[in-house]
Amino acid sequence: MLLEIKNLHVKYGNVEALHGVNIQVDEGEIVTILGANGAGKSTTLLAISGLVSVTSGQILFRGDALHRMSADKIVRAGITQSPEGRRVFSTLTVRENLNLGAFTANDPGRVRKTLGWIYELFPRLEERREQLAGTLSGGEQQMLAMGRALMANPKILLLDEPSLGLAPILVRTIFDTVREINRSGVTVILVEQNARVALKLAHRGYVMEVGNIVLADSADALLSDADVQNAYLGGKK
Amino acid sequence: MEEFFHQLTNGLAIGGIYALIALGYTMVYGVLKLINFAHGDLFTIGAYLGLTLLTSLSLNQYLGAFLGVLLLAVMVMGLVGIIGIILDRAAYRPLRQSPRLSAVVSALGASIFFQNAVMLIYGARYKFYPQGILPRIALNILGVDIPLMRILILLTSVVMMVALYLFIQKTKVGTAIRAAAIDQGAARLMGINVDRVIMIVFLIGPALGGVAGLMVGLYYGQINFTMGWVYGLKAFTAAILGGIGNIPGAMVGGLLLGVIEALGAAYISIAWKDAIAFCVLIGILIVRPTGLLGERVAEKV
Amino acid sequence: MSLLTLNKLTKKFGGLTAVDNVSFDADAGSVVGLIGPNGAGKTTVFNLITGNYQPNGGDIIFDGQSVAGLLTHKIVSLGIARTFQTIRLFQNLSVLENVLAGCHCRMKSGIFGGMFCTPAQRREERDALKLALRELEFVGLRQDAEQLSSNLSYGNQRLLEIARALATKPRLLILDEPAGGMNEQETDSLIRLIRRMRERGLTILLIEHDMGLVMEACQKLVVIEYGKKIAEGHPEEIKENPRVIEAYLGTDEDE
Amino acid sequence: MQNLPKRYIVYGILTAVLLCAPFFLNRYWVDVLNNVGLYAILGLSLNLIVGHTGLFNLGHAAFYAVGAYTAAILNTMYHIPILWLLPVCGITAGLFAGLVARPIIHLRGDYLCIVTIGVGEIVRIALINNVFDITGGANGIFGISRPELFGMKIRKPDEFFYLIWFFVAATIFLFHRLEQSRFGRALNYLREDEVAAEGSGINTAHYKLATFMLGAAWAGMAGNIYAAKMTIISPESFNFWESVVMFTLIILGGSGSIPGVLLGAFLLIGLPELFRGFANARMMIFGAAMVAMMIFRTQGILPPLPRKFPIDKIPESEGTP
Amino acid sequence: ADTIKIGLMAPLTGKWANEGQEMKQVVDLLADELNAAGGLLGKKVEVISEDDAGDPRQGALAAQRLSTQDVVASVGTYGSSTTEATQGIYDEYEIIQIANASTAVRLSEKGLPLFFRSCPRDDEQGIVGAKTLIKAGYKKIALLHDNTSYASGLATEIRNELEREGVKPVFFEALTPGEQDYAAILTKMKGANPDVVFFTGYYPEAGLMLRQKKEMGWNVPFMGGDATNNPDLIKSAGKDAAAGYMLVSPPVPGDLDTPEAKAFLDAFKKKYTGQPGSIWSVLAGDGFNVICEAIQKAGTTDTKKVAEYLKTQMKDFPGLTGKLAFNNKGDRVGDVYRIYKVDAGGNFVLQQ
Ligand SMILES: Nc1ncnc2c1ncn2[C@@H]1O[C@H](COP(=O)(O)OP(=O)(O)OP(=O)(O)O)[C@@H](O)[C@H]1O
Ligand SMILES: Nc1ncnc2c1ncn2[C@@H]1O[C@H](COP(=O)(O)OP(=O)(O)OP(=O)(O)O)[C@@H](O)[C@H]1O
Ligand SMILES: CC(C)C[C@H](N)C(=O)O
Ligand SMILES: [Mg+2]
Ligand SMILES: [Mg+2]
Repeated sequence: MLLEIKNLHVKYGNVEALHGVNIQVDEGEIVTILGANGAGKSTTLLAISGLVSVTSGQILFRGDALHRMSADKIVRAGITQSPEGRRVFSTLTVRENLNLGAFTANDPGRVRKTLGWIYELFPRLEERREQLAGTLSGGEQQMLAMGRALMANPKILLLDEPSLGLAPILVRTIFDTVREINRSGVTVILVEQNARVALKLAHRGYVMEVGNIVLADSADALLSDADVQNAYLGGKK
Repeated sequence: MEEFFHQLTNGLAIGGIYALIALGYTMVYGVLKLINFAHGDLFTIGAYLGLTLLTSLSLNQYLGAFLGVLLLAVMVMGLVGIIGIILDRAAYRPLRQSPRLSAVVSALGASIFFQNAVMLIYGARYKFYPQGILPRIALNILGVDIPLMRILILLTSVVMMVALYLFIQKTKVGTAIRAAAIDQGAARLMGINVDRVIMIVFLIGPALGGVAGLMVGLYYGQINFTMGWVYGLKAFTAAILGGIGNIPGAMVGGLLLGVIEALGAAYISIAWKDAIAFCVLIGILIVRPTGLLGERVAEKV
Repeated sequence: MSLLTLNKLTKKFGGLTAVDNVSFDADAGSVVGLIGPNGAGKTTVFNLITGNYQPNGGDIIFDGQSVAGLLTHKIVSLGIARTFQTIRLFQNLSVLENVLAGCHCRMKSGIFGGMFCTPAQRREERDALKLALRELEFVGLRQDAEQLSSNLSYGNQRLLEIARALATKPRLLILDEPAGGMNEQETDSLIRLIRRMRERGLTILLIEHDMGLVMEACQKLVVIEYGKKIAEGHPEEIKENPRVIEAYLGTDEDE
Repeated sequence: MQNLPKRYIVYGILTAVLLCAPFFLNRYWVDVLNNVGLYAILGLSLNLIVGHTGLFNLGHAAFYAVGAYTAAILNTMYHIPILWLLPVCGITAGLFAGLVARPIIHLRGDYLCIVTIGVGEIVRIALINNVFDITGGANGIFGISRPELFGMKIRKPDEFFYLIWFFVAATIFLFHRLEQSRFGRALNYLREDEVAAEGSGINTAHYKLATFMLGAAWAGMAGNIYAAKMTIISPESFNFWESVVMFTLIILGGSGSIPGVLLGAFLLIGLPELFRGFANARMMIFGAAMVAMMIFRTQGILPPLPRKFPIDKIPESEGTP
Repeated sequence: ADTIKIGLMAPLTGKWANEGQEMKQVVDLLADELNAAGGLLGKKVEVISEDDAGDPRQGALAAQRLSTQDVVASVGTYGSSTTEATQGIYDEYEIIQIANASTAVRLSEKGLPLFFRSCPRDDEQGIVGAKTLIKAGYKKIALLHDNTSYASGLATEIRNELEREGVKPVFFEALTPGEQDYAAILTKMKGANPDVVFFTGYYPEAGLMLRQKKEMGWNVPFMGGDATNNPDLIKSAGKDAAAGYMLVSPPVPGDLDTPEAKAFLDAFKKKYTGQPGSIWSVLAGDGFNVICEAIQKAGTTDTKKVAEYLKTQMKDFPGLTGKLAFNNKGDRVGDVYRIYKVDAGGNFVLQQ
């Protein structure tokens, strides 16, 4: 087991957003988390990255207690995230943003190589490498957020709605990329509104409802599950 | 012409002090978007601590004037830096998630606290640095006698500015500082230890203020527990003038403010010099709303 | 009859021409979609129409009158309202107050009316409240009127933005990626909402990457790439346009 | 909903206690209350600008000064009864604010802050330097006559108490209504998000200027009362520190909230008086208390309550609007 | 009550906190001595001190506070503008006020029956200052003040006096107090090429200017008013730079040679170590003493009678700063002003 979330509770102020979430991720998997708006998907990812504090429960990464580590240590351990809302460094240039993605890396050669690969993946970013990230278009920022998360060559990549605001052609590129990096050994946890695509890509999926996991199964099983179809796949199509 | 040049040097000298204090202001502001109104009082504390250390350790007697003062400066910087960190822990950190103006009020409270604490500890009377710690030589430049100390102050702030600029722009910690300044959450996601970044900022910023206090004490000789308020305000003005959060901006703003004051006093009116300086500031901001060197703004609708 | 006409509109950012000689028009009562790859300049076109940016060239004619270069609030009062690509609600205010913001430009009372509660002012307040609640009802958020807007779910926040825009009594409504972040169910109800708005006589101009929505909701599509218009026409035509497929849609290898 | 009446009962009792204060407090404490009242007016006026509109103004003392000096000059030179000058003071301060704010109103956050500080300082320096030869320089203006109301001269603290607190009450009444109106909401919109406000059809530049002028006008009227109370005014009474106090009491009490501002005025003006026993450590303790209160209640002690609307009175409709 | 209450209004905090705190020390000491010697009219004297923070509004509050505590008289305060803000209050409550350092002329020109001061007035100082300047033969005189109400008033008095004698100052401007760098001002003043500079402001600025002027290599003589009468001036300027500085002032504490003064200085030294730095605090002591004396002699705490005694019957009261008596306006009579010069050793040396 690479990552194990046990009975995770998270509170915002006095309101509990997660009421005991259990998720397991094996090495080399793509796991997707589905759920309606406000179900707690992003909160789960933020908890893994150490950006929200855990009220109770455990998050174990190869047996290490992530929930007691500070956010920067978690990144150093090899878990990066392309967060909801992109959160690019708006007054830094595209290149500076990407370099920050590799903040924890200490092999300059490898960093350069990764950068080249990201520019290949998103030529637009290379075109705009000196532009301030805040002035990029919505979709361009999304590319940057993803590229930035990849710069650290993570072991686990957390993607929170990576296709948001992307043109159809790019959505495909993104998912192809996810598949590709997964094949190269990176474990991926994917949160997506576009449930159909996500399930096609993922090995396994979890369904969340108001802070609880209500379903967990293989992606294929979920795709054909009637409830899931009604709730997240817009009925039969 | 000679008078003009003389006034220019007067302005640059005082501007050098403004710049040095403004650097610390700008650093803290850059990361926390907090106007640290207590910064001026950290400057005061630097001046008082400098005096205490100077008279109690007599470093200059054992080490000679320059080395002694250098060591003194390092000690003052360290101590004031530590006070800065404590200040952050106690007064600012609990307010990180709250409205910005709440932190401003906390800063004002801290300022009142420091100012009166200094008064309680050292008394309300003026305090005086012993004379002749550093040799009082004047250099004759273009027919004007310029005291060595003034050149030293100016030089120190330029050196500090360049060092700080390189540190922020070129080093890894500097990059982390810049990232944390924009979005602390995102910075964490990059693996940056934001708490440590803030601690470093609160070490460097106040340390710069403290060393400015020491220099003011050494040069002007006379210190007082309320002096930080005036200097703090001037430094804040300087930082804004240059574009707050911008390190070379603080330098440019500080020097410019000093020069405007000196020339305003010389050629318009002494009594109106602060008003003149503010008028120039307002004029500049009308034309350049984010200061001379400006902030990087990237707001997209 | 066209309500909005863009005429050779151009916008440059430094060396970059984000919108390059774009012309098209939107007929009154129609739904027009603006699509194109990321960074093509779609949002920029919207920002030009609503006065957030000033064009470097060309003209924008709304209802026979040029609106290029006018201030945003002026344009809103002429009858153009918008939503934003990244949601921009008044986070710390209630849902109802957010919609009342839209009512603002159709109201008149000022400082003294407010301080002294003149009868005219009270009447006006009441009417505004009525209108705001009706619009909330229209988008289906009336029961949340007293909630803090930031407590709404993402999809509902988008709907609230629409309600706020509707409260300005616009004739042209501009929606920037209204379905972004919505799941398929929510998207479906958004399509129904767009249809109902059209039935109210509104003209709608929208940007969207969700092709399902675009195909169902729009009567006409305008495609831009690198700031230039590359195609314009009926959705079915556009779908088959090889240039659009290459630049934007991509080929479906999966299905 | 249910605790609404309870809140009003508390307010009612507090008001009654306050009204009787001069009967059981000595003159010194009544005078302290007068100062509290004065700062409450100033705080409420600044609250429009800082609390509601979110403009960072640290130079409010300038407008206060303009009002006070207008009153003092016209009263001592032309012997116009000082309370008659109330509207004049408001108008001059408001116009002055309009004049200076116009070119700078577009500045963001801290840039606006330093400019308002600058305006405050420029005004103070101008007063000290006896600008136009009418401000009396550093001495200020003395010999301002006492106000007269219904043939009664007001001179004792108890008498001022009712004058000042009547003014406070009127201010609360009017500003409360303003908060609930279109104007008040518009200010909040532009505090929350200027771009969205403009995009919703609100003329943000206009409202910023209007709130500045209104707040300044009110401070100007407070200046009039101050001049009447002190009978002597000098530039030092309008220094930067005054602006800081006004600003602080708002944030401490609860930015944008009328009860908050009132409480802030009580705390900020009253507390140092209570600490008098600590002699030299007084202000140090006060500074620490400021920090502690801010940490304890980061949104201010009484943050504003959400607005209420008579939603229930409006029936759900049938069709489309 | 079984005590007689005397108020002390002083800037215990704020810019002039050092002056105020010393005022309190002096008055407390005198009260202790008095009580040890049996008190007043058989009762103990109680000193109630209130802080005016050197600020008019705070001063008004302090005055209200004292008034409600039934003090017979209030000693203080330092700044004229603060005193002015409190005059009406004391007048209303019929409390005697005796200012110790508020030298502005108009304070005693209002005809308030219970207002006194133990310090001299600025017009007197202006005359002495101008005379000294002229006697020394200076023709090109620069006048500099600091825009406080005291200093600008004094500067104007001197200018008027000089102009009456046909001398027009070559320079007349104000600096901003509380700063540390006055090089720009000195440079500008140097451009006017005066024979002498008379600075009417306070000692911290004077000290800094002396030092900076020396550093600039400009050796014009400097003179100042009584606000520079403070030993800290020497510390600030340094002995070298201060040497030759002249000032117009009531005598410094160390020059008080009456037996009363000597005894007082000894007692002060014993209690607080060191000498009082400021003459103004000693004048507060005189204020306290004359009030007590008047109460004792008038045999009552009725303020009207006490004031009456002070104005008509008190003659040559042996105060700490010399003989005291008051005229009908409540001003101290007799010339108090002296000329001092700083010698090479940094001492204030009384001239003539
Ligand atoms: N910063 C916050 N403060 C308070 N409550 C929050 C915060 N962030 C999220 N919540 C609440 O926590 C719950 C879970 O939110 P979360 O963002 O994790 O949902 P999600 O599944 O990612 O939804 P979406 O599809 O809208 O992104 C929601 O009820 C939300 O309102
Ligand atoms: N203020 C600006 N400064 C510089 N470049 C800008 C600015 N605003 C936009 N751009 C650039 O202009 C181009 C068009 O941006 P725009 O936001 O209009 O794209 P878009 O078509 O809406 O894309 P998306 O679908 O990703 O939202 C982008 O490449 C963007 O980087
Ligand atoms: C010389 C000073 C004691 C004068 C005093 N500050 C005043 O205002 O009158
Ligand atoms: Mg989410
Ligand atoms: Mg866009």
